Amino acid sequence: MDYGYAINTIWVLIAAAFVFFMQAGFAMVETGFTRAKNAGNIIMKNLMDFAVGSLVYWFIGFGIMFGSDLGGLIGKIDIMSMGTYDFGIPTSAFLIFQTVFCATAATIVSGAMAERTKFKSYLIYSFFISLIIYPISGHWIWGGGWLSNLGFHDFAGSTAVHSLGGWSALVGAAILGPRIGKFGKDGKPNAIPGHSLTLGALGVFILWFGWFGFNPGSTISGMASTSIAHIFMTTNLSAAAGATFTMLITWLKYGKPDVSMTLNGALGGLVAITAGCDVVGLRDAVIIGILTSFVVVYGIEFIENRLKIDDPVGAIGVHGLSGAFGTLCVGLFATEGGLFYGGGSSMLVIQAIGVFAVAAWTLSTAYILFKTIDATIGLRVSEKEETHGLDLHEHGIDCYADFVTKAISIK
Amino acid sequence: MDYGYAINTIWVLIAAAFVFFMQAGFAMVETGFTRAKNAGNIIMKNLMDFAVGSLVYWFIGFGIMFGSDLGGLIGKIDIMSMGTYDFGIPTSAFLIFQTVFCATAATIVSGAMAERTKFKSYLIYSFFISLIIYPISGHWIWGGGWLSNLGFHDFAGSTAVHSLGGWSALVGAAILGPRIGKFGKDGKPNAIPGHSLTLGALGVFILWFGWFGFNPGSTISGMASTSIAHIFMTTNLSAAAGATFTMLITWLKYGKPDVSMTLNGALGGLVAITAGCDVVGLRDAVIIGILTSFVVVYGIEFIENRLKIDDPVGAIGVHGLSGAFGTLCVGLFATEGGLFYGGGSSMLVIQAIGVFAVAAWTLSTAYILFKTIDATIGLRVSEKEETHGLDLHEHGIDCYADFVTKAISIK
Amino acid sequence: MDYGYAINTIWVLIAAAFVFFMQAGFAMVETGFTRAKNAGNIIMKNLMDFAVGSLVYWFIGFGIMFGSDLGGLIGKIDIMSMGTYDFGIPTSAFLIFQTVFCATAATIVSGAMAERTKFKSYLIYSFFISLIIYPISGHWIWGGGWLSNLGFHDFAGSTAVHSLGGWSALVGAAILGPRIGKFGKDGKPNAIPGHSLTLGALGVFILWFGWFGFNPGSTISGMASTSIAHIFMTTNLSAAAGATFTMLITWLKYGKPDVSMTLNGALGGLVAITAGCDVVGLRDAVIIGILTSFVVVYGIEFIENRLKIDDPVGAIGVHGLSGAFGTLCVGLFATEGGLFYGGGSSMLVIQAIGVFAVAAWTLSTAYILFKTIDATIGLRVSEKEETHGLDLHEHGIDCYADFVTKAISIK
Amino acid sequence: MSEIYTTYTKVEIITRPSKFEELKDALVEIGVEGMTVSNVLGAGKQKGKTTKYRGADFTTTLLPKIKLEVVICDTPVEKVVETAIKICRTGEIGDGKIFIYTIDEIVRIRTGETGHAAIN
Amino acid sequence: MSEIYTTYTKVEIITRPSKFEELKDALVEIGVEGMTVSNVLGAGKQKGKTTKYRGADFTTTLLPKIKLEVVICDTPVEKVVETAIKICRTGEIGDGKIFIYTIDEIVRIRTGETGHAAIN
Amino acid sequence: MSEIYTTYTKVEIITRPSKFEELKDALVEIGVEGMTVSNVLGAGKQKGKTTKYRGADFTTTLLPKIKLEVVICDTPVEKVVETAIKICRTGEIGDGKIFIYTIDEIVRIRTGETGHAAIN
Ligand SMILES: Nc1ncnc2c1ncn2[C@@H]1O[C@H](COP(=O)(O)OP(=O)(O)O)[C@@H](O)[C@H]1O
Ligand SMILES: Nc1ncnc2c1ncn2[C@@H]1O[C@H](COP(=O)(O)OP(=O)(O)O)[C@@H](O)[C@H]1O
Ligand SMILES: Nc1ncnc2c1ncn2[C@@H]1O[C@H](COP(=O)(O)OP(=O)(O)O)[C@@H](O)[C@H]1O
Repeated sequence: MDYGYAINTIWVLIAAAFVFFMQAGFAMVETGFTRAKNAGNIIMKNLMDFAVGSLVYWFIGFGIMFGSDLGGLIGKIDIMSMGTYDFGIPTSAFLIFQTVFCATAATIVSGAMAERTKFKSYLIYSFFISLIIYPISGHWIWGGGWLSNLGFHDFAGSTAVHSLGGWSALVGAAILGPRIGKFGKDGKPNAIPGHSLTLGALGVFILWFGWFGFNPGSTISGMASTSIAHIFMTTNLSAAAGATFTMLITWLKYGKPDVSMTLNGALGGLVAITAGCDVVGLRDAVIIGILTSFVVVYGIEFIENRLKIDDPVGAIGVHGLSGAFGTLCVGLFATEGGLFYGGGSSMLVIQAIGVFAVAAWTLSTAYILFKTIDATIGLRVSEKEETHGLDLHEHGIDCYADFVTKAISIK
Repeated sequence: MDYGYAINTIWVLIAAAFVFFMQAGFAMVETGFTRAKNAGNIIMKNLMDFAVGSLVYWFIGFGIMFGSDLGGLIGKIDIMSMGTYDFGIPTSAFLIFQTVFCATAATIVSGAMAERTKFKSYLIYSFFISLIIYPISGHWIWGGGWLSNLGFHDFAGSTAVHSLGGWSALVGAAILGPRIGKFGKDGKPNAIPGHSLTLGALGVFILWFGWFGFNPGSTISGMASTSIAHIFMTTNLSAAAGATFTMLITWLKYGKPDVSMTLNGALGGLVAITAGCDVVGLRDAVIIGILTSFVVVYGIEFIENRLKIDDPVGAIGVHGLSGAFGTLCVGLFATEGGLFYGGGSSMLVIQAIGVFAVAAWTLSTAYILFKTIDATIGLRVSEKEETHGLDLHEHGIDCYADFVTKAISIK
Repeated sequence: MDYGYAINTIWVLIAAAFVFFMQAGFAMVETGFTRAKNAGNIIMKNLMDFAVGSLVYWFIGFGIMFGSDLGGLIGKIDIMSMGTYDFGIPTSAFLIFQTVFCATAATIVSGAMAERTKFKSYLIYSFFISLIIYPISGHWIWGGGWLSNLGFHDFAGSTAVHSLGGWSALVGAAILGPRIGKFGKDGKPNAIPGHSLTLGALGVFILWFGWFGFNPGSTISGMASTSIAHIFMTTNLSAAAGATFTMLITWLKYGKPDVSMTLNGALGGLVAITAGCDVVGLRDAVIIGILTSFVVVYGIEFIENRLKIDDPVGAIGVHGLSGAFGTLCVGLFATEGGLFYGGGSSMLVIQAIGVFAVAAWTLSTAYILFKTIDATIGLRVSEKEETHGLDLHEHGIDCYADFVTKAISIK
Repeated sequence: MSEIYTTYTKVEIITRPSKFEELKDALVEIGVEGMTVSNVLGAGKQKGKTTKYRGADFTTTLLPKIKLEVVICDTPVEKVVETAIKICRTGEIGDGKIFIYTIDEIVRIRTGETGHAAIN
Repeated sequence: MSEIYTTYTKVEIITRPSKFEELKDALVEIGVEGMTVSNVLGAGKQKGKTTKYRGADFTTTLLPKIKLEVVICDTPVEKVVETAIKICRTGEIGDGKIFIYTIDEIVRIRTGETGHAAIN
Repeated sequence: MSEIYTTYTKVEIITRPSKFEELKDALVEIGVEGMTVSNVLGAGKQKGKTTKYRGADFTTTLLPKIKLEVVICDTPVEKVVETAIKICRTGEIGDGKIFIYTIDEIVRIRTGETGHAAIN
């Protein structure tokens, strides 16, 4: 008993550290995929959504999410998380694990809104998503709310975390409008390449690493040996398949294997498997990864070409669409209850309800939040600030001030 | 028993790996905050203080620190750490954990002395700090020496590790003098921005991650579930508060939220909570983080503007001052024995004694060490070497030799 | 029993995550040590050899390596790894651990073949090394094959993983030929410096960190407290000694401590200790690290100056030569059975047999593989593609497209 | 070398980087066949600016500009100058300068053609 | 300043970066004493290219070139031009241009020498 | 264009990057109103250097220099040259060169002013 408690605790804590490290991954992906003139601003947004989110989630959010259930909709407020809970591990261990999850949801948005959002407005957004938007739907799914009662299965948060982040990103990016120069007069999107795919790739490796805490840590148990081992494998296979097939699709579609899209594909595979990593088989994990690669490529193109929404890092496709898709996949591939395993469609329907409920919740609250910010202090920087870069105007710095590079290294 | 032993061992070993990884964090922070022409030199110093420190600490240092106590001042020398000890885990596990701690103390200095210190001299410094300076005061605090007998509480080393590193940095940077161009003729400091705040931020994320080994690993027990979980939370909250409030202070003070100072603020919060992470409550962890943000901002300014000491990365403020401050905070906020919890001032006095004893020890031994180096082989590179960069003169390289960047990417 | 199973499982899984993270390390080392115009290509190769390798190894490779032994040479094929095994931990846990090992072997090659290999051809190579080359010799050593029956000791894979990768790299780089401009008309090698030693160093720190999963995780047991603790120490000491003495050698030899070679030296120390990390003493780990530093420096020089093989990152020396050397060292330094500990030469002979068997196997199969690729779709890009960079021609990108750096930051 | 010694004109436009794309298109429209561009730093009436970095002043005295060099033959200089002014003038200091030089000879490396033929 | 007002010549060679090393060596061989090189971007007959980035078109209208400036005095201009053509001609568009200017005066900073003496 | 065809002078100073700040301040002091600066690589008497990278020789044949272009009108050329020599001379090779050109016309984009008025 004592040993099991210790094993569970250290397991969850190590997983929490891994998930924390995903913040570095997001920071590198987002800064790498965007321009040098905004690098410091992105970094700062990533740092601050974690810092502010940590404080707010501890102060209020956690209670809303895990406090005793009120009507299936919300938990009882518990200022500074001082209540008594029983999670099979110390409350602080559970709390830190949930904190880093909350921060993951929050940080997804910064990428989609990169290079044009006011820093101040972003802080306010961070504050509210960690305070209330994430905890409420989180309560529905994991806190004993109505979706969990319905049997909605979102093991580690394809919907609770990633879709939620993705939908917020969608709303934010749509309200903000595209970056200057993103779309030509004819509406055709122009490429605005990032300043370091190398750092972007580093970020993806870090995220993949972090996912080995994100998914298997969500057992909240280090004693569930078979389960956590299985989750390691499904997570890895889906990511591998997502990356491989995204590469192949871009190769066929664009004539060359696209690096940054392939990086997105790996992340899409990770996001999609997150909901069902514990209940789908290894082969199905591969299939989910393969299918997600289509969601990523065509989804990102749809968002850009049809919706004309400018998402510099592909966050909406990777987190919103892949998250929703992966959650639905549980209804198809779950070895117990999935449509393809003779479980009928009831599970799929419940999964769809969950996906749509969270989408509706997030889209509407994020809409209100961003619109209110926009109407009051404004959401977007001035044209001049955007042209010169947010680093200069928002922070008074140049991230690479001394990078006296080999302007003229001829070779 | 057997299980507990295994749990404790893997816990400490994983924590040791995390703390090891902080070396990468220091390397990134220090190189990112300084100029490209010295990037290889900084990297090399970070690598070598770990490598040399690992050898020296195993060879002699460990015995001095943890060998049987001689008069409360020093441990019995134990060449190659071959003695028999009982730490509740295998001696090798304890030894590697202590090795990475020692390396942390050693590596702090390279940042403050960056961009102008001779490589050879730095190696000698590394050798002696790991051989003797760190182990001796470490013995006082953790090895059964006089401070531990007094009841001095420095759980994971705000003083034993960070202050010690910070004070050495102070002495080193003071003796070296400022970088060319750092202070104008009127004594006003000039900004010398680093070459990659992006890498600097990556370093801070890595350090924060590593701290989840540094602090909770210091229990030397994976069975202490409640305690390690609590430490995760206090560590994270203090860092979050440190970052958030440093950002706010710089915003008010300089008109814009300063990126690099905010990164320092997060680290300050981590350093400060290190001493008392196990004995202060969550709310007090936040308060400690907030107070530390003032220590960081005003401390760094004081060092630069008043003392006219040039510390390129803010190491003295972050490690020295925040470490000392955090150690004192234990005397105020400890839920058992702290001044604010009715424990009276005795604990605070003991904490102050510890802080000052270690400061006195470090300042004087580091002074002797650096002065001796200076008088013999010299501490500082020539003016020409400094101007051209240490990479060229000390290592014959250019760290970014091929970075044929878009000198002329016009957009 | 139950607890032990859980402890073993989480230990192996965490170690697997650490080893996975080594992919990021390889990516950073390889990209940092090569030119900016090929950065995206290297990144992509690193990502894809892991992704493709993960799929292939799960699909076929694992069975070949660990399926029931057929004549000491090969395991029984087990499509999609669905057989029943008993590794003392869940099969999935063992499988993921072996997957990341396989990927390590595969990824070593990309560095040596960097900057001139066709992407398509590299994918094919990745496919076959993970499918068959690695699993077969892996079976000999770890899967119950003839080398393991002989008593060959390669604890965590100096030979099974690193040498194998190194020999493949040797064959690949030799068949490819040197990069344009690598050797002058007089055959003298020219330096082609990489584009970011900073990222290269980050990669080395990440690899070192990952090795704390690679070596102690290979116990496949978290209960073996003394052993895993010991392995942490031997691993760290050998790396520290490798780095320190490589620095000293280059200092004496070239007049200055060479940064990139020292980074190689740290890796060489890690590779060499991998075979015997569990059976050599701490002092001998230091000695192995010291000796390896000579292997690294003189080995890399030999490959470049004598063999005229162009290995941009030093992979052949670091993985091939150091791996072989470290495996032989087991026969010398093993405290039980080693030549220097009175064990006679029998162990050394067996170690030599293993080293040569794997070398012969790898050199010949890699030769067939690369020659076949070369003869069919071609191994090397055109001269024009190489000159312009693989990023442009293979992927249509510029990794640093927006890095509008301070072309003219004058200071 | 071209038989009669005629001269050609180089127009050097130093202006804000943000104007570059538009300027380039406009020049192509009036018949400019080629151009060479580089990044430069400039000081003029516009004097740089001071920001704070970690609390210390950070003064940049030079501002990034682009230098666009166009060698012309048939296109009248006036037209190039007018176009540049039309596109690059914002009315704020820092709009930049145009310098006009004489060139003695032009050679196209690909063909060895000189003079007029070399840039058409 | 040098007593009699003579002029000197600057030959500016704009060509592919990959030709640089060879060109430099060839120029040194024919007696060129010094040179100054910079990275530029150019457009001419060669019009840039379009690649795909994440599925969207990415057009680069300018291509990287090097600009090599050689101020000469004794070496005949023809020789420099010939050498540049010999080395840099591939026959494909994008080989580059040579522009020739008159220079009024040359000073060597180290010694204060002017004119002819300043570059020999 | 300015009614009478007068010419202006461009002084191009190629020197060590480390001298830049001082040189700039000195030029401003003698009345130079603006300048344009770029990074270049140069070879002259100073021939580059060889270092070791991983044991192999690494030869840099070109050294980083800055090129400072000053177009002047009222300030006498001699003064600019003298100032540059005063500041940039170290006496060691690599101090750099000064090249002096004639410019035909100057235009200020912001106002359309030409000639003399354009740079004052
Ligand atoms: N005398 C000069 N010599 C060389 N370049 C100059 C000169 N004056 C201005 N410039 C260049 O022109 C740019 C714009 O000049 P500035 O004076 O700021 O604008 P404006 O012409 O609107 O007053 C400067 O940044 C510099 O690059
Ligand atoms: N009219 C011009 N003015 C200034 N630079 C030019 C001009 N025409 C060409 N160039 C430069 O010369 C380079 C080569 O020219 P391009 O027309 O592509 O080659 P080619 O001479 O073979 O037709 C261009 O990239 C540009 O830098
Ligand atoms: N003939 C030349 N043409 C163009 N630039 C030159 C010439 N000679 C020298 N330079 C430039 O001047 C710089 C300094 O020249 P160098 O000969 O090294 O110094 P010094 O004048 O002291 O002998 C060179 O690096 C190069 O940029």
